[in-house]
Amino acid sequence: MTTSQVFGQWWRLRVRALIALGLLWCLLNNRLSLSEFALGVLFGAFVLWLTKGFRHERIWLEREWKAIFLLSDFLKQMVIANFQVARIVLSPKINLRPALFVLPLELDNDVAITALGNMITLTPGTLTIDVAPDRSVLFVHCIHTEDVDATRKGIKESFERPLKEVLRCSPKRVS
Amino acid sequence: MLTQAGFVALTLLALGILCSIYRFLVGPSMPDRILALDTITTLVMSQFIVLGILQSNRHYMEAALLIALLGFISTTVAAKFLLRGSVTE
Amino acid sequence: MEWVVSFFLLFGSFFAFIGALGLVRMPDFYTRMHTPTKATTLGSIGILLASTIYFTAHTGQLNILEPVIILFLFLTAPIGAHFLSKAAFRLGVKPLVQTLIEKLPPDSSPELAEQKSKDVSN
Amino acid sequence: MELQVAIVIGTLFATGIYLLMRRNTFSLLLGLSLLSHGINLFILASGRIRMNAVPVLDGGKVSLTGMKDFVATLPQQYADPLPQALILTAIVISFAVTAFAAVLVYRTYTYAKTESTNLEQNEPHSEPEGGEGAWKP
Amino acid sequence: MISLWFVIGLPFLASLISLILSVQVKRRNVYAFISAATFAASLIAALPSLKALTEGQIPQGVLPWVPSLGINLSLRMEGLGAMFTVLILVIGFLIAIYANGYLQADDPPARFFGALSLFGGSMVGVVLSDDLIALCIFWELTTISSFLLIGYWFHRERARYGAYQSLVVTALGGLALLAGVLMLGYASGSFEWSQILQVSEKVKKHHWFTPALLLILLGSFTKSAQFPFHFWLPNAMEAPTPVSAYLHSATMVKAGVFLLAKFHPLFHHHPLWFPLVGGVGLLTMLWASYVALHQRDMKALLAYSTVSQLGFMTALLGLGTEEGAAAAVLVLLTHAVFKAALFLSAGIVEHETHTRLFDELGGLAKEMPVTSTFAVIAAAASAGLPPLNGFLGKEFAFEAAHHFAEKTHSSLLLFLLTIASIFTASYSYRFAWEVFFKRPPQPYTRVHEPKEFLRLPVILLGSLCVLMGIAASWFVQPLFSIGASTVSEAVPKVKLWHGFGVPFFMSLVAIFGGALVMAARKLLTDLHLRLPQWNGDKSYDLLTKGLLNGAELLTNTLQSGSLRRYLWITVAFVIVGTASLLLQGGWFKFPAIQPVPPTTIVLSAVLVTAAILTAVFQTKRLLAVFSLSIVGVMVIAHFILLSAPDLALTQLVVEVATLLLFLAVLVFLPKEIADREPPAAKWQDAALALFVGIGVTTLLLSIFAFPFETVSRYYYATAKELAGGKNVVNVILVDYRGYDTLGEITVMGIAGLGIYSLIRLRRRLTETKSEKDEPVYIDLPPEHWTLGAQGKGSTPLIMTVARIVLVPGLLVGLYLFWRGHNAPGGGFIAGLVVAALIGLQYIAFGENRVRRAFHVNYRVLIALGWLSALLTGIGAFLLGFPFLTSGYRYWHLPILGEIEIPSAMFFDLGVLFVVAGVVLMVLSLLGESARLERARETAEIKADERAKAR
Amino acid sequence: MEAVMQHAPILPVLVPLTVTILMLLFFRDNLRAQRTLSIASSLLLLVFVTFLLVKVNAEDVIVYRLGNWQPPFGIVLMVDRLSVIMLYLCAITGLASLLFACGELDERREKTHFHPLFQLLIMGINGAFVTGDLFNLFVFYEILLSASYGLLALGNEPYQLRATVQYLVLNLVKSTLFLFGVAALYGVLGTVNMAHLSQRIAILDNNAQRILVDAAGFVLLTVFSIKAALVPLFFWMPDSYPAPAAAVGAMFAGMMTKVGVYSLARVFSLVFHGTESWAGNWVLPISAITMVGGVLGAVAQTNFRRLLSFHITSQVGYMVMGIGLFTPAGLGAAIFYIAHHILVKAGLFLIAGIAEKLSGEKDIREMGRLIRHPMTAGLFLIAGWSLAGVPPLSGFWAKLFVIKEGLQLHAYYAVLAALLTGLLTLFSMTKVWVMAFWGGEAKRLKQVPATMIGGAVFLVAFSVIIPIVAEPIWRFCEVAGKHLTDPELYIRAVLGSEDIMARARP
Ligand code: NA
Ligand code: NA
Repeated sequence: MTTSQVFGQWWRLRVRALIALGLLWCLLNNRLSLSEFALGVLFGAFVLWLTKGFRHERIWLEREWKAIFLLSDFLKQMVIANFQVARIVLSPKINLRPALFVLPLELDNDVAITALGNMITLTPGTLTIDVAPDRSVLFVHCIHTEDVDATRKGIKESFERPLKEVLRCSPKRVS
Repeated sequence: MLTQAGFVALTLLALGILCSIYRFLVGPSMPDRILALDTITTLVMSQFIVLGILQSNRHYMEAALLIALLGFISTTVAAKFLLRGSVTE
Repeated sequence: MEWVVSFFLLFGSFFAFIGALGLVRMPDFYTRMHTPTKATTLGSIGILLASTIYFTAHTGQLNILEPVIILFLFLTAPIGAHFLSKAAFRLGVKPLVQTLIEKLPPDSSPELAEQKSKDVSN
Repeated sequence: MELQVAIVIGTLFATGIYLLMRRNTFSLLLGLSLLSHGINLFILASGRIRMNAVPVLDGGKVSLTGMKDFVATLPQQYADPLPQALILTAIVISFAVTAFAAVLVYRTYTYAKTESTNLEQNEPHSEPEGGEGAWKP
Repeated sequence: MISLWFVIGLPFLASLISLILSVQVKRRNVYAFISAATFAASLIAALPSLKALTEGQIPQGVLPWVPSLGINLSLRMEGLGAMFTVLILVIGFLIAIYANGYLQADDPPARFFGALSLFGGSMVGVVLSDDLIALCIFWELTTISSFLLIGYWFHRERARYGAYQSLVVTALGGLALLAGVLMLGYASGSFEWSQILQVSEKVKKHHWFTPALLLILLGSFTKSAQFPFHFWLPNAMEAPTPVSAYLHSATMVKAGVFLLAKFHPLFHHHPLWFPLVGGVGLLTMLWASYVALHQRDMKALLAYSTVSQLGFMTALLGLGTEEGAAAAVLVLLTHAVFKAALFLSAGIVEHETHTRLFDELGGLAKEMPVTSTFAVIAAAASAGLPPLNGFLGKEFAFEAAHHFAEKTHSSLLLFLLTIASIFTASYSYRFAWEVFFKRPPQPYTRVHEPKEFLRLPVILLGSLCVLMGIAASWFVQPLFSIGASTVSEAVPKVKLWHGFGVPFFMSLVAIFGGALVMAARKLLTDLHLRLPQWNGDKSYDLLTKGLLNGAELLTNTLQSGSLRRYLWITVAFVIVGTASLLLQGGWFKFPAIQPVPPTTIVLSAVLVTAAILTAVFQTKRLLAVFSLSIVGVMVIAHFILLSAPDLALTQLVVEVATLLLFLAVLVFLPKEIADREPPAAKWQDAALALFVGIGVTTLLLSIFAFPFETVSRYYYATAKELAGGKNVVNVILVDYRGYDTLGEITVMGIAGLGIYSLIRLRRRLTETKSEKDEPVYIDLPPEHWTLGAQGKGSTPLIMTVARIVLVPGLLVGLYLFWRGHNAPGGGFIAGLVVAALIGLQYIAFGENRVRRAFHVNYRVLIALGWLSALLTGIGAFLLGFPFLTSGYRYWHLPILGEIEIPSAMFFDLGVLFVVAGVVLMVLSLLGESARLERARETAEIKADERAKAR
Repeated sequence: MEAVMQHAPILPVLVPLTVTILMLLFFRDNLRAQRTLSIASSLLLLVFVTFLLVKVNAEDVIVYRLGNWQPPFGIVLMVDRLSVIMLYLCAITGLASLLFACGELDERREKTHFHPLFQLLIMGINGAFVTGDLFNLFVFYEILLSASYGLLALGNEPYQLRATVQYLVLNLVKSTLFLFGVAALYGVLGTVNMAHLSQRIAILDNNAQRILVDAAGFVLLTVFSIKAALVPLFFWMPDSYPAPAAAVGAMFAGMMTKVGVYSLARVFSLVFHGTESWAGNWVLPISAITMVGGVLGAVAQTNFRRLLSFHITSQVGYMVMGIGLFTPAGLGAAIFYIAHHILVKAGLFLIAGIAEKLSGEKDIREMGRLIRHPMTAGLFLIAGWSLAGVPPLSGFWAKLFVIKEGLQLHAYYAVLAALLTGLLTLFSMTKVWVMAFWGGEAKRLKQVPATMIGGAVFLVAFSVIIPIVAEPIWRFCEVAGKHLTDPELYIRAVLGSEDIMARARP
C-alpha cells in the first residue's frame, strides 16, 4: 500500500467521519460556528477512539450527488407510500392481497443491505422481515400486490441498484 | 391558527394513542402488543414536539432526540426476547 | 409562517394517526406492521419539520436539532419493525389466509427453507 | 390538571401496593416500579403543578436574580426545581435498587428454586458443610 | 472505713483469681485454699469494723458510682449487716474446707470455688450496702452465683431445671425489689438507706409507700422461698451439698429475711405488714413443715425444713414488734448453724453411700459414729430439744409470739406455731431415725467415716449447736446484740431457760407431739398421698409452658413468613395512624384546578389503564412488563406536561434500561405462571390498595389547596452567578445538593457490586424440594419460551444499525453531558445513553463478542466515577472550603473560543462513569449467565441424547 | 492537621468511600490488602470521631455547610453529642465485625465485595448520623440499605436469597413512605432542611396545614419505626438477620435498627418538636408494645440468631421508651441504652457466630455443651446477662436509667413492660445458656480462628467497661439528651438568628 493510498483511506474514513461528527455536534447544539465545530471534532475523535474495537468494516459514500438523488427519490416514494397506506386504512372495507416474497440480493456489504432493508420498510407497502444468514436474499412482506415480480423489480430498480453504486465497503479489517 | 392546528394535532395524536392501546389490549399475538407499545412511544414523542411548538419551548427536544435514538432498543430487545429467549447473551 | 407550521403539524399528526388507526383496522399482524412503521414515522417527521420551521422563524436563528432526530428515526424506526416482524414470523404468527407466500429459491439457506415449509403447511 | 395528576398518583400507589402483595417474586418488581413512579410524581406534585415553566434560565423569563428581594414564592412561569432534583436522585436510587431486586429474583429462582415470596418458619438455615467446597469451581 | 472494702472485695478478688487460674491450674486444693483463705482474711478485715461497731460507731465507706443520679457504692456496717457478715464469712470458710473434701476428681474446681467466692462477696455486699441500688446489684449477683452453683452438675437434667427455675423466680423478685427501691428513692429523695430512714415520715406519706412495700415484699418472699414462691428451693437441692448448706440454707435464702428485718423500722407500722408478712410466714412455715415430713429424699426434707424455718422467721418479723423482729434474728442465727450442720452431714452421707433416699439408708450411726453424733445433735437442735440452740431460738420466739398474742387477745398464732413446731420436731426425728438408726435395707460395703475436710465443719457446727445453747451469753449474745440492734432499740438478753410459761409449754407440746407424729408417720404419709397434690413445680411448668405457647402463637401469627401479611399490617398501621390524625377534620380543601387541553386527560387515562393492566396481567409476565413500559412512557409524558424535561429524559433512559433488565431477568424465569391465589385475597388486597390510592389522592389535593412558600427561589436567583449554570435542576443536582448525588451514585455502585456478587458467586445447583405454595408453571410450547428457542438472535440489519448508531449516539451522549449544566441533560442521562448504546451492541452481537471489542473493567469504571466525584469534592479542601464547594471558570482557548468549565462537571463525569459502569456490568453479567445457562442446557441435552443412543 | 480537622464532620463519610475506591481500583483480588484497608479505615474513623468529640464538647453543635452553601439551600451536616456517640459505636462495631469476618468468611465470599460493601455500609450509617437534611437522610438510608442487601445475599445460599427478597421489599416500602413523608412536608412547608422545617412548623398558623404536617409526621414515624423494628413493624428483621454471615449479622444487629432509633430521636425532637404530642401519644405506647412483643417473640425461638433478632426488637423498645419520655434524662437514658445495646447485641451475634462455627449448628438445642469452650461460654454469660440487665453489667444501668425516668414521669405501664421484659429477657438468655452451653449432647467441637474470638471479646469487654465509667458516659448522654429537647439550639446553629423565609412573609 502506497503512502498516498494510506493517506487516501485515512482521508476518506477518518477525516470525513470527523467532519460529519463535527457537523452533528453543531446540529445538536443548534449553532453553526467554528468553535462549536472544533469542539465537535474533538469530541468526535474521542468517541472514535473509544469505539475503535467495534468497527469491522469501512464504509464510505461515492458519487454523493447520486446519493442525494437516491435520497430524494426515497423521500418521494415514502410520501406516496403513506398516502396509499392512508387510503387503505381509511377505506370502509379493507380488502387486501398481501404477499410474502423473496428478494435476491446483489449487495456485498451489510451497510448497503441495511439501507435497502430500511428503505423497503419505509416505502410502498413493503416490509423487510428477514435476511438470510448468508445475505443472499431478503424476505419481504408486501401489504398489497397483484404482481409480486413487478414489486420485486421495482425495489431492485429504484433502490438496490443506486445503493450498490453509492455505498462502498473495504474488506473486513484483520484484527 | 397555530393554536388550533396544534390542538387538532394533539387530539389526533391522542386518538392514535387510544388506537394503540386498543391493539395492546386485544393483541392477539405478543408482537402485536410490542408494536402497539412502539407506536405509543413514537406518538408520545410527537406530542412533546407539538407541545414544544405550542409553548415556544425547545427544552423537550432532547427527549424527542433520545426517543428517536433509543426507542427502538426497547422494541429490538422485546423482539429478541421473543425470538431467542435472551437479551444480551 | 404560521400557515406552513400548521400545515406540517396537521400533515404530521394526520399520518401519525393513520398509522395508529391502521393498527386497529388492519387484518393481520404483518399488514398491521406496515402502518405504524411508515405512517407514524412520516407523521413524526412532519411534526419535526413543523418544529424546525417554527423555531427558526420564531427565534430568528437556525434550529437544526430536528434533522438529527429525523436522521435517527430513519435509521432506527425500520429496524425495530424489521426485527419485530422477523420475531413474529419465527414465532409462527400466521399471516392472513389470502397472503401469497412465495417459494424460496433452492439456493437459499436451509434454515429459512425449513422455516418456510413449516409456515406454508399451516 | 391537579385532579388528574392526583388520581394518576393514587392509581400508581394502589396498583403498586396491590402488586407487592402478590405471592410471586416477579410481581414484586412490577409493583416496585409502579410505586416508584407514583412517589416520583408525588414529589413533583408537592412542589405544585406548573405547566410551561421549565426550570431553565433563559432569555424569555423575568430575572429572579439577587437575594436582596428574596421572597419565598415562585412566579407562575417558574416550576419548582427542587422537587425535580430530589426526584432525579430518587429515580436513580430506585433504578439501582430495582436492578438489584431483579437480579435477586433471578438468583432466588435459580438457587432457591422458588418464586414464592413467603418464607417458611424455622426452615433449615444451615449451609452445606465446608463453605468453600460448595462453590462451583 | 477502708477495711470494709477489703471485707467485701477479697471474695470478689478470689473469684477473679480463680477465673484467671482456671486456664492453667487444675488442682482443687489451690482453689479451695484461695476461697477459704479469702473468707478468713475477709473476716479478719471485718474485725476492726466490728470493734468500732461495738464501740457505737458505724463504719462506712462511699465510692461514687453515678453520683449525678445519686447512685453510689456506699457501705455501712449496721448491726444486722455485721451479724450477717460474720455468719457469711464463717460458714463460707467452713464450706470451702468441706467442699475441698466433697468434690470429686472430675468436678472442675475453678468454676465451683470461683462461684462460691463470688457468692460470698455478693452476699456480704447485700448486707453491707447502704445504697439500695447497690444492694439490688449485689442481690442479683447472689441470684446469679446461685444459678451457676445449682447448675454445677449441668449434665443432670434436674440440675439445669433447678438452676433455671431458681433464677427465674428470684430474678422476678429482684426486679420487683429494684422497682420498689426506685420508688423509695423517689419518695425520699435518696437511695441511701440511712438517709431514707431519716425522712421516714415523708416517705410514709408518699403515695408510693404502699406499692414500694408490696414490691419489696415480693423481692423478699421470692428470695426467701416464701409461699407461693417456695417451690424453687427444693429443686435447688440439685446443687452440690456444700452449696445447699451455704446458699440455700444458711445465707442466701436469708437475704429475704434480712431485707424484711432491715426495712422493718420503716414498714412495720404499715397496716398490710402483719397480714402479709405474718400471714405468708405462718402459712409457709406450716405448709413446708408438713410437706417436709413426707419427703423421700433427705435433701428435699432439709429443703422444706429450711422453707419452713424461713417462714418462721418471716412470721416473727410479721408480728411487727421489736421483740418479734429480734426473735427472728435469733432464730436466723441459730438456724444457720444447725441447718448447715445438717446439710453438711447429709452431704457426707450422700458422699459415702451415693444415695439420698431414706428408703435406701439407715443405721449409719454404726458405720460413721462421729459424723452421726454431730448430725443427730444438729437434728435435735432442729427439733427444738433443750439445751441446744434450736430450743434457745424457739423459746425466745414463742415468748415474743406470746406477748403479741396477749396484746391482740388471740391465741390462734400460738396454736399455729405449735402445730408447725410439732411437724418440725417430727421431721427432725425422722431425719435422725431413718438415716442413722433405722435398720439399713441392705448392708453397706465400704461406707466409713469421711475425710477430715468433710468431717471438721460438721463437728464444728454441731458443737456450736450445743455451745450456743448452754453458753448462750458467750456464743450467742455478742453477735445477737449486734444483729438485733438494727431491729430493736433495747436488745434483750438471750437465755436458755424462760421458766414454765406458755413458751415452754409450747415447746413441750412440740417435742412430744413431734414424737407422736413421727410414730404415726406412715399413716400420715399414706393419707397425705391420697389428698390431691398441689405442686409449685407444676404451676411453674404450666406457666412457662403457657408463656412459650402464647409466645409461639403470637410469633407465628405476626412473623408468619407471609410477605403479604407483613405488608398488610404495615399499610394498615399507616392508614390507622394517619386516619386518627385526619379524623379531626378540617384539613381537606379542594384546590383550584388549572385548565389543560383535554388531550392530556387521554395521557393520564392511558397511564391509569396501563397501571391497572400491569396489575391484572401480573401472572402473564411479558404482558405485564409491556404494560409497565406503557406506564413508563406515560410518566415521561407527565413529566413533560409538568415542566420537568430533565426528569423526562432521565425516566426515558431508565425506562429503556429497566425493560432491558426485566427482560434479561425474565430469560431465566417462567414466562407465565398459573394464578392460584384465592380471589378473595386479591379482592381484599385490591380494596386496601384502593383505600391507599384514595388516601394519597385526597392528601395531595389538600396539599395543593394551600399557598406554597419554598426555598426554591434562591436557586433561580443564584444558579447562574454563583454556580455557573442555567439548568437549575442540574445545578441543584451537582452543586447545591451535590452531596445527595454523591450518595445516589454510591447507591448505584453498591447495587452494581451487589449484583456482581449475586451473579458471580456461582453455586452448584442442588435439587431442592418443591414447596406447597409454589406457583404452577404453565407448559407453553418449549420452542416459544425456553432458552433453546429457534433462530438467531440477531440479523445483519440489527448489527449494522447498532454499529452505525454507536458513534453519533455516543456523541449525543456527550452532548447531553456537556450541555447538562445549562440545558436538560447531565451525567446520569449521558451515562445511561452510553450504556444503552453499548447495551445495544450486546443485544446485536452478544456479550462474548462485545467483551472482546470493548476492554473496560466495569468495576474499575465505577471506582473511577466515584473517584472523580470524590476528588471534585475534596478539591475544595485545598482552598479551605467545605466539601463539594464548586467553582467555575471560563477558559479562552484557540479556535474553541470561550469554554465554561464548572468544577461540578467533573463531579457529573463521575456520575456518568458510575451509571454507565453499573448498567453495562449488569448487562454483561446477565449475558454471561445466559450463555452459561445455555451451555449447561446444551450439555445436558447432549448427555441425554448420548444416553439414549446407548 | 487543623486543615483536615475542620472537615471532620464529613470525614466519617469520605473515609470508607475512599477506601472502597482504592480496593476496587487496585486490590480487587488482593484479600490481604482489602483487610488491611478495611481495618485501617475503622481505626482512622475512630481517630476522626475522637476529634469530633473534642470539637463537639466545645461547640455543642457543629454545622458543616456542604458546598459552602448557605442553609437551608444547600445540605448541611449537623454533628452533636448524639451523632458523635453513634459514630463511635459504628466505628467500634465495624472494627469488631471486620476482625470477626476475617476469620469467619470463606475466601471467595470475602473476595467478592465483602469489604467494599461493608465499608459502604459504614459510610451509609455514618452519613445518616451526621446529616441535617431530611432528604439527605433518605439518601443515606438508601446507601446503607443497598449495601445491606448486598451483604445479606452475599453467598447466594437459598435461604439468604429468600430472606433478602422479603427484606428488600419491606425496606423499599419503607423508603417509599419516607419519600412520601418528605414530599408531603415539602408540599406544606417548602423546605427539607431539618432545622428549617422545625422553624417553619413552629410558625405554621393554619390548622389544616398543621394537621397535614402531623399526618406527614406520622408517616415518618412509621418509617423510623420500621427501621427501628418496632412492634408491629419489625417483620423485615427476624428472618433476615440469621441469614448472612455472623459478622454481617452483628453489624446489622448493632447498627441498623439503631439508625432508626437515632432518626426517631433526631427528627422528632428537632423537626416535630412543636407539633402533636407524638411522644406520649404514639412513641411511648409503641415502646411498651415493642418491649413485650419483641421479647415474647424471642422466648419462642430456638434458632440462636433469630432469637437474638427478636431481642433486638424488644431492646429497641427500651430506647424508644426513653425517647417517648422525652425529657433530658429520658433521652439521655435512651442514648445510653443505644450505646450499651449496640455493643452487646453485636457481641452476641458474634458469639452466636462462634457457637455456630464450633458446633456446626444453628439451633441452640443442637449445639451441645458449648461450655466446653470456656471462652465462648464466658463471653456469652457476660453479654447475654448484660442484655438481660443483670447487674452490674452495662445492661443493668441502661435499664435502670430508663425505668428510673419512666417511674419519675409516672409512665407506669411502660415501666411495667420494661420490668417484665427484663425478666423475660433473662428467661430467654438463660434458656440459651441452659440449652446450648449446659444441655445437649457433647459432640466434637470444631476449631475457631482467633480473630473471631478477638472480635467478640472486643465488644463484650464494653459490657464490663461501661459500668465502670458509667458516670462520665451518663453525663455525656444526659447533655446530649438535654440538647435534643432544645431545638432552638440547632436552629440557631444551622440557620443563624434570621429566618430567611420568615422575612419574606408579608
Ligand atoms: Na439492632
Ligand atoms: Na437492624
